[in-house]
Amino acid sequence: MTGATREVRLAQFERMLRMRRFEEMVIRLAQKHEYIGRQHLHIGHEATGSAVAMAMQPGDKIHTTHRNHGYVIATGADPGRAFAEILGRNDGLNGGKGGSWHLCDVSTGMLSTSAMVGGSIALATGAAYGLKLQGAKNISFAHFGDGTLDEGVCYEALNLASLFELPVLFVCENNSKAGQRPSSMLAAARLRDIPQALQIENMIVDGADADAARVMFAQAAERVRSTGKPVFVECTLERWPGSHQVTAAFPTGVTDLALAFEQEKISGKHAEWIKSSDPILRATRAFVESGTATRDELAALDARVTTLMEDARAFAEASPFPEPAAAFSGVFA
Amino acid sequence: MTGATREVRLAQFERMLRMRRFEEMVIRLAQKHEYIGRQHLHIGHEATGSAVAMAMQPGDKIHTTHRNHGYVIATGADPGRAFAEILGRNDGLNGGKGGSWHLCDVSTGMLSTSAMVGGSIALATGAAYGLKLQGAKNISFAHFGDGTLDEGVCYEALNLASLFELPVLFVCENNSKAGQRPSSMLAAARLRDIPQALQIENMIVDGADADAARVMFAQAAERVRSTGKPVFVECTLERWPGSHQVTAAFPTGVTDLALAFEQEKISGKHAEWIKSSDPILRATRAFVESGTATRDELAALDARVTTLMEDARAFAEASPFPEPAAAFSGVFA
Amino acid sequence: MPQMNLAEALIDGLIWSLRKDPKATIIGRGMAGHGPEHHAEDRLKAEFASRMVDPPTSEAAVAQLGVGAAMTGMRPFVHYGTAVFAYEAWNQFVNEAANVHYMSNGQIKAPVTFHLFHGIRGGGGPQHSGSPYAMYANNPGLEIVMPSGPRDAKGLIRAAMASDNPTIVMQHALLLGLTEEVPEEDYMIPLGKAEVKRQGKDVSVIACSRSVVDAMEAATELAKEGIDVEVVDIRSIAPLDVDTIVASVRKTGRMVAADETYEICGVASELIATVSIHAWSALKAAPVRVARPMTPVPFSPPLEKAVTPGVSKIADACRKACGR
Amino acid sequence: MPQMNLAEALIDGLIWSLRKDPKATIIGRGMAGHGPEHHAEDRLKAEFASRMVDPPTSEAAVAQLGVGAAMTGMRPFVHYGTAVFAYEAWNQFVNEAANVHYMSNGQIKAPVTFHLFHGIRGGGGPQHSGSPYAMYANNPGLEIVMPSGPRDAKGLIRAAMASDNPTIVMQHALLLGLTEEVPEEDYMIPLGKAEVKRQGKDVSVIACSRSVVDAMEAATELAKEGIDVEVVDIRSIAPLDVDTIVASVRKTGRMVAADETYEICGVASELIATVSIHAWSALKAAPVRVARPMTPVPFSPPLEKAVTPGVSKIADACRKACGR
Ligand SMILES: Cc1ncc(C[n+]2csc(CCOP(=O)(O)OP(=O)(O)O)c2C)c(N)n1
Ligand SMILES: Cc1ncc(C[n+]2csc(CCOP(=O)(O)OP(=O)(O)O)c2C)c(N)n1
Ligand SMILES: [Mg+2]
Ligand SMILES: [Mg+2]
Repeated sequence: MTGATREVRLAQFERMLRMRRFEEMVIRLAQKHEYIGRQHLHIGHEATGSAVAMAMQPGDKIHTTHRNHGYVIATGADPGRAFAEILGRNDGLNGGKGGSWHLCDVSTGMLSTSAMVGGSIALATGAAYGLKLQGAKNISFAHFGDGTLDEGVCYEALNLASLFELPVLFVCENNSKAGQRPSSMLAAARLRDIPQALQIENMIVDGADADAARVMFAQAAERVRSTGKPVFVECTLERWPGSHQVTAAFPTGVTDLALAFEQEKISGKHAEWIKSSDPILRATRAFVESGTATRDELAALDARVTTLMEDARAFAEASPFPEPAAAFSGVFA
Repeated sequence: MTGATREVRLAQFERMLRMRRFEEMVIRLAQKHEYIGRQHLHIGHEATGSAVAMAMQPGDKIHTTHRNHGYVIATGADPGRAFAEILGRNDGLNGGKGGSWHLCDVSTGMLSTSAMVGGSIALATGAAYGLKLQGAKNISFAHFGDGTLDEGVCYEALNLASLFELPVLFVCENNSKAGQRPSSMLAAARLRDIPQALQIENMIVDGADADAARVMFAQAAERVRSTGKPVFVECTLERWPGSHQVTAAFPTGVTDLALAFEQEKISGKHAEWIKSSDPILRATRAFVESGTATRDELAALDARVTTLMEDARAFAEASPFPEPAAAFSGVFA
Repeated sequence: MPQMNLAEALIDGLIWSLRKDPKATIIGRGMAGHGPEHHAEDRLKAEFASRMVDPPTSEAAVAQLGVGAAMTGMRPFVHYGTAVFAYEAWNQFVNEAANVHYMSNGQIKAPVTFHLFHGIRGGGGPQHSGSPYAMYANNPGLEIVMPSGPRDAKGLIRAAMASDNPTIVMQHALLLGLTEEVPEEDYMIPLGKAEVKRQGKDVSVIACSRSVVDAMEAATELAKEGIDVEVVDIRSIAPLDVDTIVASVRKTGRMVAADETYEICGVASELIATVSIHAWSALKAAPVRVARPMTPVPFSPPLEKAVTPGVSKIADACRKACGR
Repeated sequence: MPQMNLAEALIDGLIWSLRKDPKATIIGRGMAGHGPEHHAEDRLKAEFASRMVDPPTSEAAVAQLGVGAAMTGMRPFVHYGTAVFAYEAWNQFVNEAANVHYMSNGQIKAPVTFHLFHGIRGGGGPQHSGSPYAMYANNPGLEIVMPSGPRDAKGLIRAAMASDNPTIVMQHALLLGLTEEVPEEDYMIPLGKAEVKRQGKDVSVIACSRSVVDAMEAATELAKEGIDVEVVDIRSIAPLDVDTIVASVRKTGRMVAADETYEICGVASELIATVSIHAWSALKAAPVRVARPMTPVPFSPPLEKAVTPGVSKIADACRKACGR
C-alpha cells in the first residue's frame, strides 16, 4: 500500500469510473447510431490511464493511440464533446473531422491521437524534443500498446529518445494481445528487453492495480523530470474480452460495483476477467477492505459519474452534424 | 590458430588480395574516368568478406549493401564484368543499369545490392523465408554495416527472422562509423544487444583477422544450417581512412605486402591503420611468422592477382557503353 | 454461373493461385476484410492454412519478406488490411521491389503481389481512407490493378499471382459485398487491359475501382435524360491501356475522368492528360474531372460524403461535358 | 546584389530563418550537399551549431521528431540528403504531418519544413534518383515547393520556415551550383505563386525545378528559329497557381508541360489536365508532355541521359506544339 491520502485515491477512482462509464456509454451509442466507426475501448486499462493522467502536470503533453478514449477522459476533456466527436457532431472535440481515432484536446495537453501503430510514440518523442529545446520543465508522455513494439518506427523513436536524452515517459500498455492476435509478435523474452537494450530506464507494473500504477507513474514522471531522460513503463493488463469485438457489445456486462463483494454472482465465459482483472472492481474491493471508503460512498460517487455521462450523452446527441462545407476548411493553417 | 590446412588459408588470402587489388583499381578508374559515381570501398573489410564467402555453399544466397565490391569479388563474380558495371559499360554485371551500388550476380548467389540502408538485411530475411518454404538446405546471408542498426526496418527484419526461425546469417560489419559519422548512433552499449534482445544467437569476431573470421563464419553458418535459426555475427573493424573520401584517393597508399615486415617504413597520418588494422598486412605477417608461406610465395600470388585485375580492367575499359535504347528495356520481366 | 460477392471472388482467385502453383504463398490475414463478408476467408484457411502466415505489425520488413522470398522463386501474396499501413513500406514497394528486375538487368525477378484495401470506406477518417495507387503509378516497375467487381477481382488476382513482376492489387473496401455472376473455373484477366463496361455514344466516363460502379449507376440515370454514357473501366493504371481509352473518346468526343485518388497528380489527371495528348482533336468539349478533393477525409458522415466522388458528381460531370 | 550559387542561397535563407525566429531549429546535416558547394554549410554551422542536430539513420522517427517538436511550437527544418531516403518516412509525411491541423479541427499546427535533394543527378542510378513531389502532391495538407534557382531557393525556404503548415522543399541536386544575383537581405517568396520566367507569345512551357532551367535554354535556342517561348515556373505544386498557368496558355494557345517526375500521374500530367479542364477552348493544338519515362533511372551515363528530360526534348516538344 501507499501513503497517498484518501483524497488522492478517491480522485483516481473517480477518474477510473468516468473512464469506464464513458466507454460503456460508447457501446450504447454504437448500438443506437448507425455511423460511429470502429471503436477500440479502453475498458480494463483504467488504472493505468488514470495513473498516467495524475502524473501529468500543467504544460505536459501526451500523444495516444487508437485505444485513446480513457486518456481523453482521464486528462480532463469534456465527455460531452468527446461523445459528440465519436458521433461526428459539430460540437465534437475535433469538430467531427477526427472521430474516435483522432480525439485530441490541446487544452488538456492531449496533442493528438494517431491511429497508425507507432505514431504516438514517435510524435511524443518529437514533442519531448520540442519541450527540451524550449527549456521547458515539462515532459511528454507516449501511450501505446505492446503491439507497437513490432513497428520499426517505435524502435527508432526509443533510440532517438535515449540518444538525445529526451524527457519522454513511454507508457506501454501490454494487454498481451496486439490487435486481435493471441499475443504480441515480438521475439523478445520480455517487452522491456527492447528499451533495456537501448539503455532506457525501464520498469514494470501491474497495470490493473490502481495504487501500484499511480505510485509507479508518479515516480517515473519524477525520474523523467529530474534526469531529463526517457523512462519506459510496461503496464501488464489482462485484455478485456470485448477488445476484439468488431460490433459493439458488452461481453462482461455493464459494470456493477457490487460484484466486487459478491464474487459468487459472477459467472459466464468471462468470469475470470471480471473477478480478477477488472481494475474497477479491484479498486472497489481495496477501498472497502482497507476501510478507506464505504460501499455507499463509492456507489454515490458512481451515481454522480453516471449522471455526468448521461448529461454528456444528451449534449452530444443534441449536437447537430456539421455543415458539409466544413469538410473543406482547415486543410491548411 | 586453427587447424585449417594451408590450402584453405591460402585460398582465403587469394580472395582477400583480389578484393584489395580490385578496390585499388576502382580508385584508379575513378581518377581516370569521369562518370563513375560515388564509391564505397571495402578496403579493410577483406578478412570478413572472404570468410563469409568461404562459408557459403552452392545455392546459398547473399544480399549486400552499398559497400558491396568485396562481396562481389569474394563470391566469385568476374572482376572484368564488375569493373565494366562500375564504368557503366555494356558488359557490366548489370548491363550498366546498376553501377557500383547495385552490383549483383545471381550465378554466384549474390542476389542484389540494395543501396538503401536496411535494404539488404530485410531482403536477405525474405530470401531465407523463401529458402525455408522451399525446403532447401540452403541459407541466406545478409551483409550490412553498424549504421544499419539505426533503421527501423533492420529491427523489424531481425524480429521476423527470430520469430519465424529463418535460416539467415546476419553479417554486421561494425567499422565503428556509420557513413561519414564519427560513430554509430545507436544508444545500445553494444550492437549485439539488439539481436540479443530479440533472442537471436549472436557472436563477435575480430573482423580484420582472417583466420578468426573464417573459423567464426564457418561455425556460424553451420549453426544456421543445423538449427534453421538466425545467427548474428558482429565483425569489428577499424574503418579504412579512405572510407569517407568523396573523391577517389589512396590515403593509405597502394598496398605493399612488404610493409608487413618493414613496419618502421610505415609513416604518415594513417600509419596506425596500416600497421595494425589492415587485414591484408596482418594476414601476410601471420603466414610468414607461422611458417605457413614464404614472402616470395605470397608475392607471387599477389603478382598473379594483380595481373588478373589488370586484364579485368582492360576488358572493362574495352567494353562499349550500352546503346541508349537499352534504358527502356527490362522494366518488366 | 454462381453468384459471388467480391470477397468470395478474390478468395476464389487466391485459392486457384495456390492450387495451380506450389510456389504461391500467403503473408497476412483478413484477406476478405473484417466486415460481414469476412467469412469468405474460411475456405482459404480450410484448404491452405499451412501456406499462410500471420506476420507482426512490421509493414516494411513484411514487404521485404515477400520481395526477398520472391527473389528465390516463391510467389508471395502479401496482404495489408488498409492501404495506408503500406505507407510504412513505401521504400520497399517503390524503391526495392520495383527495381529488382531492371537494376539486375533481368538477372532476377520479384514476382510478389501486394494486396491492399483502399478507399473512402465510411468512418475511416483522415488516416485510414487512403487510395495510394496514383502515387504508386508515379513510379516505374510496378503493375497496378484496381478491380471494380467480383469477376475482375478473381481474374486479376490470378493474373497478378501469375505475373513475374511485383504487382499491386488495390481493392476498394466498400466493394467487398458487391455481387455478380463469377465463373467457377480458373481464369485470368490480362493485366493492363481496360474494358468497356457499357457502350454509349455521347460521353465517355473513364474510371476505375468504385468509380466504375458509380459511373454505371450514373449512366442508368442519365439514359433517362437522353444522355448515352460509355463507361470505360481502365482496370489497371500500370500498364495503362491508352488505346482503349483513346478509342472511346474518339467515338464519343467527350470525356469525364472519374476516380477516387486525389485530384492533383491523380489518376483522373492522368486520364485527362493522356486523352488531351493523344486525342485532343477528337474532343468536342473540355474534359471534366471527378476526383477526391484536396482535403483529408473527415470522419463525420455528412463531411465524408461531401468529399466522396459518387454517382451524382459523375452524373453532373457528364451533363457538363455534354453542355447540359 | 551579390552572386550566390543555389547552395549558398539556401543556406542564406536558412540563416535568416534562424535569426528571425528563435523557434527555428535544424535536424540533419549536409544541407548544401556533398559536392563542390558543400562549404556553403560552414556559415550556418559557424553561426548556429548549437541549433543543429545530427540524427541517426532513422528517417521515419526523425520526421516525427520534427513533427512532434513542431506541435509544441518549434519550427524544425528537417533535411534528407537524398529524397528517396524519406520514402522510409512516407507515412510520417503524408499521413501524420499532413493531417495534424485538419484532423484536430485546427487545434494544433505542425510547422515543420522537410528539405530534400531530388532528381536525376548523374550516377544516382535506380535507387537514388527519385523526385517524389508528384506523389506528395497527390495528398492534401502539405505545401510543396521546387525552387529552380538561387533567388527562389532563398525566398521559398524563408517562406517555408515561416509557414504554419508542413512544407516540403524539393531541391534538384544538380542545381546546387547554379549561380545568379540574390538579394543579401531577408525576403520571402510566397508559397503557391508561379512566376513567368520568360515572356513569349508562341508557346507556354509550364515547368518546375530543373526543367525551368532547361526550358530557358530551349527558349533561347528556339528564338533563333522564330519560336517565341514563354516559360512559366510553377514553383509550387501545392498549392498550384492555376491562374498564372491558365493565363499563359490563354495567351499563347499552346502548351508544353515539362517536369522530371514520372510521366504517369506526374506533375506534367497535372499541368496538362489543369489546362485542358480550365482552358480547353484556348488551346490551338494538343498539349505536349516532357517527363521522366516509366523506367528506373539507369546508372550508365548514356542510358541516364536517355531518360532525362532536358533541353532538346523540351525544344522538340515546343516545335511539335507549334506544328513545326
Ligand atoms: C501502421 C499500422 N499498421 C497496422 C495497423 C492496424 N492496427 C490497428 S490496432 C493494431 C494492433 C495494435 O496492438 P497494440 O499496439 O498492442 O494495441 P492494443 O490494440 O492491444 O491496445 C493494429 C495492427 C495500424 N493502425 N497502423
Ligand atoms: C534509407 C537510407 N538512408 C540513408 C542513406 C545514406 N547512407 C548511405 S551509406 C550510410 C551509412 C551506412 O553506415 P553503415 O551501415 O555503418 O555502413 P558503412 O558505410 O559504415 O559500411 C548512409 C546513412 C541510405 N543510403 N539509405
Ligand atoms: Mg496490445
Ligand atoms: Mg559503418
